[in-house]
Parts: sequence; C-alpha cells; structure tokens
Amino acid sequence: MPAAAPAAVTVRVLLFASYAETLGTDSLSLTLAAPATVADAVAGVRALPGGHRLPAKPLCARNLAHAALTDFLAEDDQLAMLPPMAGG
Amino acid sequence: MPAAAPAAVTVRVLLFASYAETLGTDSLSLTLAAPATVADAVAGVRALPGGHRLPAKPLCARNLAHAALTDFLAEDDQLAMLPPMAGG
Amino acid sequence: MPGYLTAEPIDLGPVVASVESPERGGTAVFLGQVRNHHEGRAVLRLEYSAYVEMAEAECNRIVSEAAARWPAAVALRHRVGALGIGDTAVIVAAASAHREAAFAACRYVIEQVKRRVPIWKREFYADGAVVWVDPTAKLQPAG
Amino acid sequence: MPGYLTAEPIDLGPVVASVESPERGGTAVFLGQVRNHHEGRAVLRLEYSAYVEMAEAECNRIVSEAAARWPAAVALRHRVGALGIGDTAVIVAAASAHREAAFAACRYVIEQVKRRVPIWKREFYADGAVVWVDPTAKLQPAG
Repeated sequence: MPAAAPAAVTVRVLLFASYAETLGTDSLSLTLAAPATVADAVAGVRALPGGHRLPAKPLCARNLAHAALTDFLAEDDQLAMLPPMAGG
Repeated sequence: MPAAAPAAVTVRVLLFASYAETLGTDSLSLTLAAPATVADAVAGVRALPGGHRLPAKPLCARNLAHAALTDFLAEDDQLAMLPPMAGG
Repeated sequence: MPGYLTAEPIDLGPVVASVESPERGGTAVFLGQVRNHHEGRAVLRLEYSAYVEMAEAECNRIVSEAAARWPAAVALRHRVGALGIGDTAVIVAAASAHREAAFAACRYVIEQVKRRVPIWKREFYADGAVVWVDPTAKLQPAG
Repeated sequence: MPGYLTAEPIDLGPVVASVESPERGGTAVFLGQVRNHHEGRAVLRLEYSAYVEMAEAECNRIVSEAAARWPAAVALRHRVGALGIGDTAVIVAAASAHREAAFAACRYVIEQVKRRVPIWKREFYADGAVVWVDPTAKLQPAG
C-alpha cells in the first residue's frame, strides 16, 4: 500500500526590510494544504493582519535561491519574501 | 610685390625606441625643398645611412600630435617617427 | 564560504590584490560609493540590510558564473550596516590576461549583484524622510 | 598640465581618490600590470620609454575627450622606466553618478592610450632575448 501524500506542508516564512515593517515581524510559521506553491504561501501571508499591504506577486526565494511563484514547497522549506533589492 | 615662398624648409626629426636604435641617433635636422610633406621628410630620413631599414610609411607626429603622411611641414616643425606603440 | 558581506569598511587594496597574479595583466574594478543625492533629494546617510545567508550564497553563485564565463579571477565585497556619504558600499575586482575579459566579468558581477542579491537600502534624507530605496519604481515613503 | 607619466610606482588609492566626489557614486578602474609571459615566452622584466612631451599632450587629449563625452571625472597615470613582473604600468579611473558612464569612460581611455600614446615597451626574456614589443605584428628580435 503506497504511503499517503501528506495533507499539509509547514514552511518557515522570512520577511525583510519594508515587508517586515509592514507585517510587524520578520519570521513566521505557515501551514498550507498540500500540495502548496510559493504563490499559496504568499496568499497565506497576505491573509494575515496587515498582509494585504504586501504585493500579490512579490519576489520570493526558497531555501536561499530565487524561486518562481509556481514552485512547489516542501516540508520545512525556508520561504523568503523579498522587497525590491537595492544592493550594489 | 608678394613675398616669395621659401625655397626650403628645415625641420627637427626625432626618432624613438627601435627607430633610434636602427639609425643610431634620436634626433637630427633635415632640410627639404619646399613645399614638403611628412612623407618627404620620411623619405629624407630613409635616404640616410641605414635609413632604408625604417618602414616607408611609419606613424608620424608633427608638433606633438599625430600627423598624416600628406601633412605639410613648416619651418622649425618637430617631426617624430613613431615605432608601433606599446603603452597601456 | 568567503565572506562577501561585511559590516566593516572595505579596503580597496586587498580586494584588488586578491585577484592579481603574474599571469593576469589586466584588472578591472568597480567601486560603488554612497552618493549625497538621490532623485533630487539630499541624502545624509543610509543603512544596508541583507538576507545574509542568501546574499552570501547568491554572491557566490554570481562570482562562480563570472569565473566560468570568462578567464578571470573575481572578487566581490559588499558592505552592510550604517554608511555615510562617500563610503564604499561595494567593490568588484576582476583580473585576467585579457582586459576585455576583465571588464566583462567586472561588469557582469556588479549588474547581477544589483539584480539578484537580497540587500536593501534605507536612505535618510536631509528633509527628515526615511525611505526604502526601490530601484524598480518611484520612491515611496517608508511606513 | 598634470603629470600623466611617472617614473615612480603608481599608488592605486590616490588615483581613485582623485576622481571620487559625493556626487559620483560609481568608479570604474583599470589597472595594467606587467605579466610574466608574452606570446608563450617567459618575461623577466621590461622597460617603458616614451616621447614624453607628446605622450603628456596625447594623454591630456584622451582624458579631455572622455570627460567631454561622458559625465565623468577621469584620471590616468602611466609608468615609464624599468618595471618588474606584477608592477602596475597604467591606471585609469573614471567616476560618475552613473556606472555605465564610468565603465565607458574608463574603457575608452585605456583603449585610446594603447592606440595613441607614444610609449614603447622593451621586454627582457628568460631566454636572453630583448624585444621591442609590437602589438601590431609578430614579434621581431630587436637589433
């Protein structure tokens, strides 16, 4: 009998710079129905109090690399929402 | 009565690097029939002992600026024959 | 992993020296410094913050890409924290036997750093405003 | 007229500092160093000689052209005399509010220096040969 696919996935969400100011935190845990994409996590964050002030399609990184909104998330992934970058 | 055009023009010729080695001198005075061009001066230098080993169409400078072989020379001009440059 | 980010002032000499070698005759360098103005407003100082773990990884990817694409040795340092006008924020150095490769690698790295490395800049203006700089849009006052 | 040519070692810091200002946020630099090889032969040392008066004038023209074409401050130093492996032969620095202008001005100056400034290079090889370097042709032994 095959193992059942997990019903949920929990990821660590990191917020930076203006996004952290907007939400009043720089880190939170988010549990999503599986399978879940980066876009699903963003929607989850935007559903939090004040979250609607974040953009609907922000730049995101998954596990220290830039990610597409359509990328799937795995348990314990580190998902970062990145405001417009201004280094250099 | 208009002044007669001068019959001759005398220029100072400077030689550098391999050209100075080839001719055994780095400076000489050259008197040419007027009007004279840079090419005429080069021909004059090449007629000197050992001068035939210089190229017939070297890079030249007149009064501290790059010059064309067809440029005319004036009395007391400083004419430099420039081997291939290798600065930088 | 080398430390691409640093909270200390960046010294030009050692960064350049780190890419030089007797085989490489040309070194191209880019220095980014804090300007006293931004879109017509007088800047007093600024703060760089970073997603440090990812920024280090992304800098390492960019430097590796440049070194794979051109025959060049590449160094990169980016400062974070509080900076004053004229302070050096970033240095890229690329050395090669060929100056075309040195210029190309240097240019590539600074362009990619600006696009890809998660670093943010908060500018403090003479008029009292504090702004998160957004190179992709018009400036908007921070919350 | 500033001294573009010098018989002394060229120090990077002061050349870069000479173009920096609070309005200019980007500085592009090129350093040319003496390589230990040339067309497959081991180089021990070299000597740069120049038509000094014209070289100064030509450097001045090149720097002026760059400053007229791009909104950039430009510095140029070229060493002459005896140099060893790794010594810095030339430094170009260009600072601007825009890094594109800084890179373009820097690149322009080094390319024009190589084409137009009457400086000659005599290389001393490990095999005992001494050659006037001709970037436009195959190497030929000096007389």
